[in-house]
This record gives sequence, structure tokens and C-alpha cells, in this order.
Amino acid sequence: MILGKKNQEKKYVDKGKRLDGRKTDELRQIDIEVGVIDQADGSAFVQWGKNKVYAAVYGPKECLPRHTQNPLKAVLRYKYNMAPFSVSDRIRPGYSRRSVEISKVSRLALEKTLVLEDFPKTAIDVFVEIIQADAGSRAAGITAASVALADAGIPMTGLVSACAVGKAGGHIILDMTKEEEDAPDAIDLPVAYVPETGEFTLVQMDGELQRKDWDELIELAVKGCEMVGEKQRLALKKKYEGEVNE
Amino acid sequence: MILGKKNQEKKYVDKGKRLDGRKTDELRQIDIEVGVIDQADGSAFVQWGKNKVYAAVYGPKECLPRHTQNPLKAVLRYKYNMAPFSVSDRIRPGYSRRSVEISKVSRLALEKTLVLEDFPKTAIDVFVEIIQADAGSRAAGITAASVALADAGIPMTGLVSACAVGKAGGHIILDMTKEEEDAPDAIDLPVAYVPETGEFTLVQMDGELQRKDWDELIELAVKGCEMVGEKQRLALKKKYEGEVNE
Amino acid sequence: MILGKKNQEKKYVDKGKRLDGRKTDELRQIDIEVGVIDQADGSAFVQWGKNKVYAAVYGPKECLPRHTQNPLKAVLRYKYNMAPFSVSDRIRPGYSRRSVEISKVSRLALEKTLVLEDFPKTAIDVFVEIIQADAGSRAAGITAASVALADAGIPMTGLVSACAVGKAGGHIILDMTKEEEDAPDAIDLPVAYVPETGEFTLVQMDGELQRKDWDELIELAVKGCEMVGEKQRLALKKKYEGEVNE
Amino acid sequence: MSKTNLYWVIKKDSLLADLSHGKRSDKRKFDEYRKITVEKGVSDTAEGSAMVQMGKTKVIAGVKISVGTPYPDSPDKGTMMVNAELLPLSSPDFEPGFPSEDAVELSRVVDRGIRESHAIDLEKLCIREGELVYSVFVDIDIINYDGNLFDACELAGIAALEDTKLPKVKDEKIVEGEFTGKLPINHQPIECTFAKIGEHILLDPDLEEDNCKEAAFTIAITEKDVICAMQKRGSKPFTKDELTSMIDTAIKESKKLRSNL
Amino acid sequence: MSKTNLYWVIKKDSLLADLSHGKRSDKRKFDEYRKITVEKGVSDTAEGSAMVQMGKTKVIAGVKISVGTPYPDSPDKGTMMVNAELLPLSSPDFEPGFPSEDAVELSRVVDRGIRESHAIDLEKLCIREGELVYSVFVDIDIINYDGNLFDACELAGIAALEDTKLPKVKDEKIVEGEFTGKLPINHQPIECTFAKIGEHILLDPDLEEDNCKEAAFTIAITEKDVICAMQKRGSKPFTKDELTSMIDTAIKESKKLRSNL
Amino acid sequence: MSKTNLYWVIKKDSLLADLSHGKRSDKRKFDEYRKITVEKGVSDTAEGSAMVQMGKTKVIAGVKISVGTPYPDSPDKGTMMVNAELLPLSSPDFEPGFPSEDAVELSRVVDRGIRESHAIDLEKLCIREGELVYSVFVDIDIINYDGNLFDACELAGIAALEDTKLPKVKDEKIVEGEFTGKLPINHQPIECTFAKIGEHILLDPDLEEDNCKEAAFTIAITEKDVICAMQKRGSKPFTKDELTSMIDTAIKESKKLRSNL
Repeated sequence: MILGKKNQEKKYVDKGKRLDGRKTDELRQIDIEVGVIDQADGSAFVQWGKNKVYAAVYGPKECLPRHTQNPLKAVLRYKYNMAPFSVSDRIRPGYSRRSVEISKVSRLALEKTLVLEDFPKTAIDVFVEIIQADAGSRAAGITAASVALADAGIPMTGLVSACAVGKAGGHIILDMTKEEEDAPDAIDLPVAYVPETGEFTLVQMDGELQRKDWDELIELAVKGCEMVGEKQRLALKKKYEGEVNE
Repeated sequence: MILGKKNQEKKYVDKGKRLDGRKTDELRQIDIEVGVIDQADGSAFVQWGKNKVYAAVYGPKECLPRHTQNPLKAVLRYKYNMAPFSVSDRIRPGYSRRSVEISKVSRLALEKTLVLEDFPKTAIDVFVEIIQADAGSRAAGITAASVALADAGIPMTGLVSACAVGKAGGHIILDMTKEEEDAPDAIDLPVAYVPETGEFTLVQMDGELQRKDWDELIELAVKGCEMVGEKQRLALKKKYEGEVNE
Repeated sequence: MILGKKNQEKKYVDKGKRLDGRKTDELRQIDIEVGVIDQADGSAFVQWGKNKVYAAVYGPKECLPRHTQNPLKAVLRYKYNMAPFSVSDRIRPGYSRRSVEISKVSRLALEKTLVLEDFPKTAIDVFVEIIQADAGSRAAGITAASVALADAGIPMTGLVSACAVGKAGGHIILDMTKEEEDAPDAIDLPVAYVPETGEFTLVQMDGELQRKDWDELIELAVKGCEMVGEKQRLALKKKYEGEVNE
Repeated sequence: MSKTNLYWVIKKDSLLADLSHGKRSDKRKFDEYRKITVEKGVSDTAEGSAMVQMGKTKVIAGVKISVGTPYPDSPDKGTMMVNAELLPLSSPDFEPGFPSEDAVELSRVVDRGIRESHAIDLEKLCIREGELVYSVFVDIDIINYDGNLFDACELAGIAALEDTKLPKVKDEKIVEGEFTGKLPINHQPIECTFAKIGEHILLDPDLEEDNCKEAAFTIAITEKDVICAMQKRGSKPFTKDELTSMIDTAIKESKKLRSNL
Repeated sequence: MSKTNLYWVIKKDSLLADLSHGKRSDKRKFDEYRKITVEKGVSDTAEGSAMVQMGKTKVIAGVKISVGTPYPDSPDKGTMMVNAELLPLSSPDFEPGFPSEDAVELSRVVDRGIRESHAIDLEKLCIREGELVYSVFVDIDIINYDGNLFDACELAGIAALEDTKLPKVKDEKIVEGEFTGKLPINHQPIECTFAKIGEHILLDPDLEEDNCKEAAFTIAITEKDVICAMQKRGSKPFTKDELTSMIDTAIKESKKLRSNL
Repeated sequence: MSKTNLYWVIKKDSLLADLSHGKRSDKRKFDEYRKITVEKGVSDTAEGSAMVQMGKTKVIAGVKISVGTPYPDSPDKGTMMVNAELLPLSSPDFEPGFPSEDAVELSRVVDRGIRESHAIDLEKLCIREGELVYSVFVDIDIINYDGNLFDACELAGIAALEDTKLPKVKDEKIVEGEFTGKLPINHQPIECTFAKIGEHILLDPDLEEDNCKEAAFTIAITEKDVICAMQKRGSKPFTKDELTSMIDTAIKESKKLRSNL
């Protein structure tokens, strides 16, 4: 999208409502479905606004090549990948610096919540496939991955919930769309948070952030993650109860 | 070559003769020479019309990396490669999807004729190099490879003979040239066949085939492969007798 | 740089002086500093005219992957790399045929001077990074590497000294600059030489060399390398004495 | 977790025993497809898309269209490329990394079914002869692998192409979000795949059958019963009669499969 | 020689013991940088360059400028790319070969500090809208790795950019050796990195601290105290208060660091 | 099958014993080539081609010509590239995959022999200065490796170039099958390679000699006795006198080799 000067006059929040009708502290529609890939040990499908994300977990399994094994715990591996048709310009399959970085920070966002010590010398693979991308695909990926890990029965100290907060047109808002992220003054601050412990496992930020906005932003991020966490728990409960009823 | 409308008026068979003077059920000139690469355990050079193809066999030999070994039999590997100057537009050396596919189907076309159980844990490498390509280079490659495997002394239940049948200008023909393959209505149906057992080990097809033509095509393919098989046996006999005479 | 006809009229040596004021048998300014990379087991920094070159040695160390080990001696490895900004057109990081060849000939230029038999099954890594390149970067690299190997305490039978001799504008000269190398009649003859033994461990040549010039060129190369060797020894002595004084 | 080779050797014995009594594990007939659903328009970012479920096998095809240069030997035609990815997400047997031999074969056979049937009217995709044409990319993500990817991917590919809108082009560039109509589609090629286990030949192999098969045969057929591509797979040979019989079955069964479009 | 994992486990225990007494191995305060030197103009072949030493960590940044096409979504702007290489020359822990995950993260975080602060006035690098722009490549060679590469690389990158001359362009090509002035630089982003070991948070980790850290946090800040990028690293979480405290320290300490430019 | 290292250690001892009695395994003199045949025109698809057999070593060179852009530093000249592939077909010692260090060196030394002698008149390959030139690709396939690839490849390369027709160009594209004449060739560089085993120096090493050699020296020489490229290979050093002696022999023997063209 070409950003002309007109964009600067765009009202990102008008009478308390954003371009898509949401309130400033409102998440997009989030639907989480558990156990959607029957070949996987655990899986989830997350629709988050226009994001469509599959996550699958395989493991604990043999860790190859051998020299990558850890004698004391399982090795967590995470691969974030975008389908070639997931954005407006086709992505050529293969290596991208962006995917490498997102895979790394996402893995680290999950690692400390898993009791990896229970499975020494093994590997746990998390694969996240972005079928359709809007702003927030990494947060949707982490959210899906944490649910898939729970579905796979990996023991954990808490679900990891992720979302982004930021700013557009001077307003502090929760869970931006692509259009809001393209605002000339946009800030994008994705976080991953463990509601059980009140700790952040991922914090990134791009944009031009004033110190004075920080406290409000980080509070809003906590609130957003808590709402996401609620949806994760409901989705798992639904599958679990569904199974009980069958 | 640019296909204009004139091509559609081209007569591919005129008074029983094709553009190169052949009859519809006639193979191009095929010359097979055995034992042309003295470093290899077995080898062959096939000139088939304008195709020029070398095949070399190395093995049975140690199979590395180890985890690719099969404890019950030899692993057959096959690499089809085109010289950069083998076609009119230079081919850049390296990976091509076409070569990967041809290597795979060619390997599978040969595998069941070899007594691989005699050499557990080993590898047998087949390398096929296309020095000059016309239509039918994969069939020429398989034909050369089967002879090279026999020359290497790999025990086999039968030679694999390959050729293509197809259609151009409405005529069912054996062993098309590139010009015939470029006919607007061309069908290309390459097969590999074991005359000893009457079985097909490779069948591929591109084009627009009517069911009614199938029986005639497949009969012609059998006939073509039998003629190819005769040439393979003669070439091996010639080398063998040559050695006896020496 | 575009070579026009005017270059052929350029005087590469005028009244005994070259374009940069040097005599025909004079080296550019060479400064060698030992022990500049504290993480490495041995290191050196060489400024040679406009060339700026770091060399670091790591090892003897475990040689991985295992199948590359030599049970009788250490394996010497050498990686010549140019910083992307080391020449006027940015170099894209990664594989280049030129770097592969230079790494190979440089490794072989050093190998026989090292007592690799003292460290069976290990590897010794030499990394050479060209920060700024002018003519002669491979010679500067070998010169730096030999000093770094000495600094790392690898036992050796002699330092390897390298330089290039050649011809420009009809004059036989020592240690060409890029401008001289671009002379229409330029010859570039880089050598590596072990003053202790009087032997050549690297000889390469590009250009159009007449047999009659050979003897003079190779004599000049010996002289150049001996001067380089003197500087190498001084630099090592300086570090050694510096340490004693501390 | 990934099954060992030994598992499949034992599984094959039990499969063969059942097959000799005419039984498939899910009680299908030998020439019967699993339940199939086709859902078009599953992606907003693609110009066309479709999700296909064939039993538990689940694949998503997305079509992207850009502008490019034609091939020198067809200056008046658009270009088309099919790429299927065996995502490690979809099976414990698929590894991350460079496309495997199997992924390449799958991509190329699905590509040939579409290309050789002239499913897309590539001549209508020429913008300026010899210089500028539409380039059609059909990318297929495997989401869950439960056997017979070839037929599921071909079905998803053609469904996605039928769903595809042709973007407007201005100043040699795609205009985001504006379209000139549908992608011109002339034919509906369908692939039918048979697995050979022992002497039994089964249509639409499920995961166990696919893993135990000794050979397979894939036949692409248009709505006019034209066979536009064939590919034998696996090492076991076929007789002429087996080939002929599979072709006849495919002509019949492809119609049912096509009715899902 | 490369240290074993066991070495770092033991080292961490001793580090923690010292830290609990408020001691760092080189007697620095927890929020104090090591000695820093910045030397601009260290390369004649680059359009701009700088060497930064932060303690014993030594990095060299070189800027090359070429002409290219703009990105479709910003047709009136030049382009910029940062690439940092973890040269095996600089540490026994870096392997030759394809850029590691760590090298990619380093490159991208340094890139974001420069990009998001709008340090380079990319609009002034447009030569002909939509067609021809200057492309700025910032390449960073790591020469000696003694901890905290992020801050050293960002500092070297911005110093090299400040040192950069803009080459003249004629007939769509760079004229070698002729310049039209300085590269237009608007801001001076600085990165400040903290390591968390146990419950201790340390500014500018040295090699031992970097290897023993359980988490890290990098904050990029401009001369106007605008935070333009942040990146948590490592697996250990941070609390909100820890994050806030690091931000406040970074705003303060970035000024001192910037004074080296 | 590939020989073990131990095999070559033992072989070398027996070779050395024979050499000290002045004997080579095939009774050649130390400065004598094996039987050489050069056959031009072995390919219809290449613009020029040649097969060279040197003893049992067999290589095929093919020349392809396309149109491209000149290098910025020589806008009025065509371009040339040599690529030799150590096909695993030709020896148990060559592995499939990425070009090895040895393949790169071979390609580059053969390339230099042709380039530095100005064998091709590249100025005549300029179509439109600074914009359009002929690009010459010399690709060499190794079919059977029985030692001394450098000399065989250089000979095949120059023979193929002499065999090359220059295609017609229309509308900036090659016209298939139409030619404007021969590729302009000015010189005939020949490479002569010596192997050093112990203190013995042997011209044209065969497979055993090549595998036992401790060093080698390749010298490229034109028909006017101009030395246009040299390359020492292997780790053992040479003395000045050895180098001089090899140069003198090469000047003499290159003439005989050239007579095969």
C-alpha cells in the first residue's frame, strides 16, 4: 500500500471506534479449535481477525542429529512458515530472515513454560503455518502453538498468551490490524505473557515510542493477553469436554 | 521453437513416411557401446537418434551416510544429469525439478529387476549424463543404465528396455523426435518394459489421450521396447565375445 | 575502472619512480601487528599498502565432522573471506569461486611448513578476513596467516612470506598496486616463499609472460619475500619482547 | 510419532490378509473414494483458493497472480507453475528443509494434470506478446497427510483455479484489489490414483495403504474423458491389463470426484 | 578454545555469587558500560565506515551505496539493509557457513534500530520516483567477540552512516570516486542491552556475562529519548517492573554512549 | 571402487622405486605425453564442441553462446566463463553435489589460460557498447578420469572454441540455427602439467601419478611461446630451478600438444 499524505489525516479512532468498529481495548474475533491435525501429537487452528494459523506439535521424539541432543532435557524446536499465498505478494518458499527471527523469539517465548526436563535427549517440534496473514501473525502463532503443546500433553507451568499493543493516529490501541500498523506514527509492540505467573516471555517493539506511553501500553498488553488466555482455556476445555461426552 | 499456426498444417506422416523418413513403427538409429568408461564398474554409451547418453555404474560399494543403509539389500541410487550444452538454451548446472523427477522414476523403473538382496548394506550408484538431448532422453538413459548395470555384473532378472510412443498430426507413432513432440496435438507416452516378464516398470504420459487409442499405443510400446531389448543384448554380446576373442 | 586507450600511454615508471613514488623493487608500506584478536589462539593484523587484513588461528582443536580427521596429523583449514565493503562494488556475503580457490592455494602454501604430525586427529583453523582490498590481498593474507600460526604456537619449520611481482608498462616491478595491475600489459605473479629453505610454496601467474623475463621476475620475488619475512620476524619479536618487558 | 519400517512390514501382512478377503480397513470397495469435501474461497489474500478434505487428508491450494515475461517458446501465453509443499506440520514422516524427491514428483504430476489438459486458457493471459503476461502460481499446502495426496492436490488446485479472479493490470503492475473477471478455465482435470499391494489394486489409498503400497498409478482425466497425464510410481511393475483396467476405472470414477467441484 | 557447556554452568555459579555481593568481574557497576572507542573512516573502499571497540569486543561497519529500484510500497524512498556477520575469526564459538539464527537476529535488531528511528532520510535518496533510488548497505564484520554485540554493532552502524558520503549518479550508474555530499542522517539511535543472570540485571554484558545470561533485553533509543525498537532475548521471562526499570536506565545511559559518536 | 588412502601410500612407494630407475608404468619418458586425440564437432546442440582423450582420460567441452550485458569495467567486450564439472560418472573419487574445491580450481585455471591469452577476441563480441554483448559459456564434462584433467580440459576448451559458430542476433535475441560466421579466436593456449613425486618431475601424470603426487605445476602457453597462466598445486614446495626447468619443457612440449588441434 502506498502511503500518501492523506493517510496522516485518516482518523484511526473516531468517537471511540476504530476503522473496523472495535473499541481501542478490544481484540479482533478470535476462534481457536484444538486437535485439527490428526497426524500430529497436538494441534490447533486459530482464526484471529484475518489471520489463519495452524500449529502442530510432534514429540517428544528422537532428537537427530545426535549431537543436538541435550542429556538433561528435551530440545524445543519451532518453525514459523508462511504459505506462499498468505499475503498479497506471493512469498517464494524457503529461507527468509524474518521467519528465522520469528521462529527464534517464538521458541524462546514458550520454552520456560514447558517441563522439558521430563524428556531428556528428545526433541519436541512445533510447526506453525500461516495460511493467511494480517497484522499479528506471530502472536497468533505463539497462541496456537501453546494450545497445541497442551493438546500434545507436554507438561507446562502455564499457557503462553500473546497479542500486540500499539499506537495509530495518536491512540493507544490493542491488537492492530494491518491498516493500523501502516499508520505513519504506528507503534507495534507484540508481547507474549504467562497469565499464571504475570511474566513476559516475549517483548518486541518497532516504531517511535515515548516513555510516557509505556505504562499504559504494557498494562493494555497484560489485559489483552489475559483475554487471549481465556479463549485458549475455553478451546482446550471444549475439546476435553467433547471427548468426555463422546 | 515458436509454434505458429502453420504447424497445424504440417504433415507428420505423408505416404507412410514421417518427417525424418521413418515408418510410424520404426525406431530411430540406436547404437549401444558397452564398457566406455574404464573407471566405472560398468558403463555404456547410447546414441539414439540425436540423443547421446553416457551411463556409469559404481558399486556395490559402502553406503554412506550410514543411516541410509538397508540391512537387507543394496540401495539403488540414480542421478540423471544434463550437460549444460546438451540443449539449445544452456542449462545452468545444479538442481532442477525435472532432473529430480526423472532420476526418481528411472531408479524405480530399474529397481525390481536387480537382485539387490545379494548386497545388503551397500549402495549401487547409477550416473546418467545426457551429452546431447532430443526427445526420449529419459528412455535412452534407462536403456543405457540397464546395460551398464549388466556390464557391472549386478545380478538381474531381466534387462529394462525403454522407449516412447505417442501421437503427432493424428498418427500413432513410435519413438518421437523433438519436432514430433512439438506437434500441437502431441502425446508423449514413455515406458520402460521388461521383455522377459512382459511387465511395465515405467509409464508416464503427457498430452491428450483418447481411451480408444490406448490399446494401440501400448501394443506399439511393447513392440518398440522389444526392439530396444534386442539391441541391448547385441551390445552386451559384442563386448562379451570381443573379450573372449582377445 | 574503464580502460581507455590513454592508459597505454600512461608511464608506469618515470625516472625510476612508479606512480606512487616507489622504486621498481620496493615494497609498499607494510605494518604487522601480532595478537590483535584476543579470542583467537593466534592472530595478526597486516596493513600492506591499502590492504587491511586480519588473520586468526583457532586450534589445534577437535576435528569435526569426525570422518574428516586424519589419524596421523592435524588437518589444516583455511578460509579467505572478503568483507562486503572491502572493494568498490559491494560483495554479497557467501560463496565465491575466487575465494574457494584462494583459500585452497593459501592453505597449501602454508601446510608443509607446519609440524602437523604433532597434533593427530585435530584441526587447525585459519581465518583470513580482508577488510580493505587492493592488489595483493592473497599475499597479505598468507603473510598474516603465517604470523598468526606462529603466534598460536604451532610448531613450524619456517615462516611463509608472500608477495607478488609483475610487469606494467614494460617494467618489471615488485608488489603491484591495483592501478599497476590494470595496466594493459600487466603480469601478476604472486608467490609464497620460505626464506629458511629457499623454496616456493605458492606460484600463480596471470598475464602475458615472456620466457626471457622469468629469471628476473623470480629473483625479484625472492628478494621481496625476504623483505616481507624480515617484517614478519620483527613483528613477532616485538610482541615477544613486549611481553617480556611487561 | 513416525512409524518404523518394521511396523509397516507387519501392517502390510495384515492388510494383505484382509484384502484377500476383499476387505479394506474402512470397509470401502476397492474402487471407492473416501468422503470428499471441497471448500472454495478459504483465503482472502490469494486470488483464488480451496481446501480439500479426502478422508482425513487435508490440503489447501492458493492461487497468486503476478505479471512476468512469457517463455521464449510461447510468447503469446501466460505462465503457470504448481508447487506442493509436504509441510512437516502434516505428518511425522515429512522433514523440514529442501523439497524432497516426493514433493517434487507430487508438484510436477499435479502441474502436468493442469498443464496438459490446457485447463487454464493461457492465451487469454497474454498482455503484450513476447513481453508481458500473467503468471499463475498454484501453491498447495499439505495440512494433514492421510494418504493419496495426488488426487487431493489436483482437486484442490483445480478448485482454487476456478475460484480465481484475474487482477487488473496498470502500468505493467498488478492493481491490488481490482479485478477484470474470472481466470479463464477451460477444463477440469481430475487425478485418480491406484495403489497396488500384493496383487490387489485399490483406488484412493489411505495412509496405511499408501505406506504399504508396492506401486501406484495416477491418471489425470478431463470432463471429456480425455486422459491428459499418467504417472506410474513405486518399483513394482504393472501388466498391460492392469494398466488398462485402471484407466477404465479412472474414467468412470473421475466423474464422481469432479462432481465435488 | 571453545568452552564446554559445563564450564559455563560452573562459571555461572561463581558469577552469581559475586553478583549477589554487587560485584562484576571487572568491577563495573551494574549499569555501567565498558570503555568505548569509536573510530570513523577506517576504510577507503567503503563510502563510510567505523570501528567500534567496547571493552575487547571489536566490530567494523562499512557502508556501500549503489543504485536500485525502490520497494513497491515506498516508491519515493531509498532502501536500506543491515547485515552483521558472526565471523568465525572473532570467536571459537562461531562456525563458518550459512548465517546462524543468532546472526539473523543481530542483523535484524540492528536494522530495526536504524530503520524505525528513521535515522537515514530515505526520502532524500529517491532519484526518480518508482524507478531509481539509492540503496544503502550497512555490513558489519565482527572482529573480536567479547560480549554485547548488539550495542557495539548499532554504534558502529550509526557511526559509519554518519561517515558516509553520497556518490554521484550519472546515466543511472554510480560515478566512482565522486560525491554529492554527506548521506542525510536525521537521528542517532543507540542500542542498550541488559543481561539477566539470576535476578540480577546488568548493562553491557561482557563475554562471560553474555554466555551465562538467562535473558537479555535490547532497547534502541534516539537522541530525543524516543524508543524506536525493543527486543527481549533468551528464554527467561521479565516482569513488567524489570522492563520499565531497564527502559529508564537505557534512556539515561544511551546519552553517554551517544557521546562517543 | 574408490581406493583407500593406504592403497595410495603403498602404490607411491612402488612408483618411487620405479621412477628412481627412470621408469613410468606405461614406459613413457618423464617429459612425454600419453596418446592424444581431439575430435571437434561432437555435439549438435552446442555452438561448438570437442572431445579430448589423453590416455584414458576423456573430456567433452561444449560452447553455448547467449546475449547478455557486459561487465561495467569492460563495456565494449563480450564475456566468457569456463565451468568444468567433476562428474561422479567419471571416477569413484568424485562425489555428487556442490562443486568441490578441486572442481573450482580446475575451472578457474582453465578459464585463466583462455582469458589471459586473449584467445577469444572479446572486443568483436560487443553488440552495443555498455548494453549488449555475446556471452560465451565453455562447459566441460569429465567423462572418464585417468589423471591430468587440466591439460585435457584446456585442450578441449580451445578446440571447442575453434569449432564454435557465432549465432545471429535479432531484436536482442539469438536467432536459433542461424550464424554469422566463426567465433573470432586469436590464440591457442595449451596447458602443460607436471607432477612432483619424491624428487621426480613428470609431465602429464596418469591416474596413479596424479593420486601419488606431492605437488603439481600447470603452465599455460600460447602458440607464440607466451606464458599466460601458471598455477602451483599441492603442498610440496618447488625450487626456483625446478620451476624454470618445467617452464622450459612446457614451452617445448606445448607445441606438440597444440599440433593435435
